[in-house]
Amino acid sequence: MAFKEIDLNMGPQHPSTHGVLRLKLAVDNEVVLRVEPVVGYLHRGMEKLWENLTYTQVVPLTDRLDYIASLSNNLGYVLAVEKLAGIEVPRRARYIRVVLAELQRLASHLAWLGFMANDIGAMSVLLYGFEARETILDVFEEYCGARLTIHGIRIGGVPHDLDGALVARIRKVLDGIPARLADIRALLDENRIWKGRTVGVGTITASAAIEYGLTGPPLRASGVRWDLRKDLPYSSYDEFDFEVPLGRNGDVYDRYLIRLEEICQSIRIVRQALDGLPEGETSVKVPRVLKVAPSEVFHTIEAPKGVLGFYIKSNGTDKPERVKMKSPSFINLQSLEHMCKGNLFSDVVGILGSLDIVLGEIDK
Amino acid sequence: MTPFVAEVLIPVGKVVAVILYPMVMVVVMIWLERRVVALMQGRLGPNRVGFQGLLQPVADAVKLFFKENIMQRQADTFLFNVSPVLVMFSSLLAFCFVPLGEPIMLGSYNLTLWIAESPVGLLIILGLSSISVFGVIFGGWASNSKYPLMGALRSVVQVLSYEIPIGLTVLTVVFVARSMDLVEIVRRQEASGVWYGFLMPVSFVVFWISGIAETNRAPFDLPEAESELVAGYHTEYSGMKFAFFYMAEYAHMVLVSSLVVILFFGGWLPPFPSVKALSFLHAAPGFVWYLVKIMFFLYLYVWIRATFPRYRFDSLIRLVWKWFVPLSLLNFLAVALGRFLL
Amino acid sequence: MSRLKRFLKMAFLLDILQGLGVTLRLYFSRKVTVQYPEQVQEPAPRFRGILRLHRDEGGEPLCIACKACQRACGTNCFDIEGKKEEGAKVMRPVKFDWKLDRCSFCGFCVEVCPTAAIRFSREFRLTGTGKVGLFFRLPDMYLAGEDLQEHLCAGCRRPQ
Amino acid sequence: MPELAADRPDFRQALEALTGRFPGAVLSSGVEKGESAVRLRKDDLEAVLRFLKDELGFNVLEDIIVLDNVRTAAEGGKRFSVLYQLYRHPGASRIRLVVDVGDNEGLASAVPVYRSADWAEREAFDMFGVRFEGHPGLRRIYLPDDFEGYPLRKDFPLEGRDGGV
Repeated sequence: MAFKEIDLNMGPQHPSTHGVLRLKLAVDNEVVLRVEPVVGYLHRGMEKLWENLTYTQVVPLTDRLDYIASLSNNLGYVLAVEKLAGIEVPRRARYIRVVLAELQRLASHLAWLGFMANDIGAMSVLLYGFEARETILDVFEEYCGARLTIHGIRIGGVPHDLDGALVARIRKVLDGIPARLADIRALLDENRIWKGRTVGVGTITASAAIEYGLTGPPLRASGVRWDLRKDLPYSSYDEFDFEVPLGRNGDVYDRYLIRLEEICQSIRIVRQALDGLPEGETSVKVPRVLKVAPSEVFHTIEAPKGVLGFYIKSNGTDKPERVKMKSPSFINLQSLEHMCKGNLFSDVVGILGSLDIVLGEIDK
Repeated sequence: MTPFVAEVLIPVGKVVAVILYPMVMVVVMIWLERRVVALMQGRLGPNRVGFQGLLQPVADAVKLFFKENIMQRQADTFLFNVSPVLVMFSSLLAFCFVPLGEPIMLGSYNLTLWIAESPVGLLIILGLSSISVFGVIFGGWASNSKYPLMGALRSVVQVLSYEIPIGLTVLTVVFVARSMDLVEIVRRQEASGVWYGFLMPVSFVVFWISGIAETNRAPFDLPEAESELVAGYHTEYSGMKFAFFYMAEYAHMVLVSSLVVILFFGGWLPPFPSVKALSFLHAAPGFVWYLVKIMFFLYLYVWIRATFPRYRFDSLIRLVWKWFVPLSLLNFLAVALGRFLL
Repeated sequence: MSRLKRFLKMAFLLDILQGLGVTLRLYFSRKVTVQYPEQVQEPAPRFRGILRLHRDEGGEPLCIACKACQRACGTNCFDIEGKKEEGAKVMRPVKFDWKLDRCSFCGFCVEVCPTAAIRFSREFRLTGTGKVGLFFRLPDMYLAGEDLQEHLCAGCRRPQ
Repeated sequence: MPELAADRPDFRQALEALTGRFPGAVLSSGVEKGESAVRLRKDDLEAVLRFLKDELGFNVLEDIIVLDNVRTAAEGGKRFSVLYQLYRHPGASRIRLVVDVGDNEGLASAVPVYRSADWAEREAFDMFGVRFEGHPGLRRIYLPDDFEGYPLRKDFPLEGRDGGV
């Protein structure tokens, strides 16, 4: 009987592609032979828009890139502009930015935890993860009025100050998360079905991970110690002490454990930042029409999904000449085929979930 | 008791009752599942339609009834339409052999709370439950699209391989009760004073887990895995045909729960028969006890669904061939030795 | 030793029972559902709801049609025309068109407005039934509460 | 004025190794805002990339950025300049290679050296029309395959062509 390979279409409308992604799968009775991701369904031409907006007007647009972690996009772009224009941000603003960025990392990882568990079948974990995430979104709403597309970081500093009540509320939220996390870990960590679905699935070695340009938790799961908050510290990250969790065999289970550990580390960072919150201004005076001398800069930060980079070239006017965004999900998605080859069809869902990609950031 | 009533009215009444019984249980199950899973996830679940959402299943049924019945142009019309009926038919028919309680004396007439009692009742139920597999296969294959086809293929392998441990564990019960007649099995448990679930715990556990796999539920719901196969074998179905599949799955769950209750937990027998202090429990008729036990197992179904992730296909099959089949064989051996020695 | 312990744990389904224990405990835990139409969760004081124009105590509109917001807006939602009446000290907007469907709630206009005429309200029920409802003229910028909902559903064909 | 290349030790050492190995390749180099950039001749690109990766340990190609200098290019100057952001791990140092490419000139693909260049080059082709020879499957990544024109070019209208796809 001639061997006939089914080519299967997963997406763009599919329950577990985290947005509008289409996977062209060549499948031999559940065993995956080839995976070809097709992207572009959410392409809004961000980079073209950015060339026709002033530096400050671009910030709300960066919210819509990785809409699960919009504050990190704000931070990435704003730091690049500040480096380009040579703006020095007061220390209190840098601490508040660290608090916001790490809270955003918590919210992003909790959303990822819910999505991935739901893809592999543990539907209750989706609700537990999102319930914990809601408490963090309430803090963002309290701080600057928005929950998802937050636009909570401006060029030159932060729009509002962290007053006593808000700091107390953040501490209460931070105390609540470990308890909720313990429930989820009790449900999943040692569960034989969960381990059966994740241990040894979608493995990638350290050298292959670097070859594919993988960054963020998927790379650290293969044992590569690369965290920009430690290697190229920005926004006074070097003043906090936290560990960088590493995995051993780079499979879906390690990526799961690493992100859980990163949640604990982020809680530590936010606590240290709140304890050591220096006095001072929350932002420096930036001219309303910001003109930047012709120059170029490529600045990267450690976003929840991986290394998020912004290349900005200025031409002396108030509008950037060119803004290019280096998206972690865009690069991480390229290694999906390498990880899925030989695994079963249902693993593609688990591996895609473990990569934690967001299509807004991929398609720009 | 005129012959007309005894010969015509009561049997017809009983048949209608047996058809209505799973329907009512399905409605209860739909509501129970949505509420319990919701409460376990920290939310309230349906509470708008009717008191505490009790009319939600009715609302679903009405919605599905008025939904358009879409069928793929290339679908194989005959098989596409026949498979929901097949699935529904086999589940409902099996309920005829399920004894619900002690026969009641109506004057001189002995009203038996089941339709048919045959010496091979258990075998018939198992046979019927594997007919529903045909419905799933034809449904998935006739939809002529890739996801349902994969759902159907998965369901074939899963249900067939899980029938072996079910068969073996049922064999141990039949072996001890020396008969395949369900009523007889319950009577034997009453006579021996101990329920087979406690006598042979391994059989009970293996039967229960294989029963979950048999009905494509919770950790074994690969044939209809939402996050992988969109909706598995019933992706292409809509309207009342989809409702048939939906109801059949719940009816099948009720069937497996009642099997577990009858085989391992003494059908309609009140618990702790020998303890004098709890004799007030005997006051409630057998049927109520039967219902209480079934509700516990149905609750367990939903509880497991809310807790566990989904098995992957190969670990599912490895589980049955490497663990359940040898385990049930050894268990059968142990039971045989036990009976021989005692 | 750990191999035996692991085998025993697996044999007696310990991880399964632990999982069931967690869901059972959460079965009796506090429920977080907010019954939306009946219970409304009050948004935070700084919540960025729909933009509203404001009047000073004397009922005079604060807006002086300086078009700072029009320039600051990244998605050009504003279209403002101002006119200076004789004898009036300050210019007043004659035309103030604002497209809600283009607004990304970024807040630049609120920051840049010299007289704090335009501010975020805490109204988050912004669903309309047509593009007509999402287009605001000068008088509509002062609507709030029920008549704002009225305006949003302007294009609706269903009889009220 | 970009600082002199001399004051960035790791960059100076990389630059010397580079000019030593490829005499004519380096057209200019400089450090600006703490970032080192080297302008290369087009045809030495692949050899330099391989050299940087194997000998100097720049094992990650972070991003490929294309600039359309149609307005700013001097007379006769090349229209596009393609920038390669390289990163060395461990060691956390960065280098940017700049290569100028004419309007319909091709450019050697970096995929044989860095696997992560695959989609980056497809995006560059999709947005600017820069052709990369040797790329395993150079086709559009975002826009539908039958879309004419390259949107990120400066002469492509912001609001798009009316009646466009």
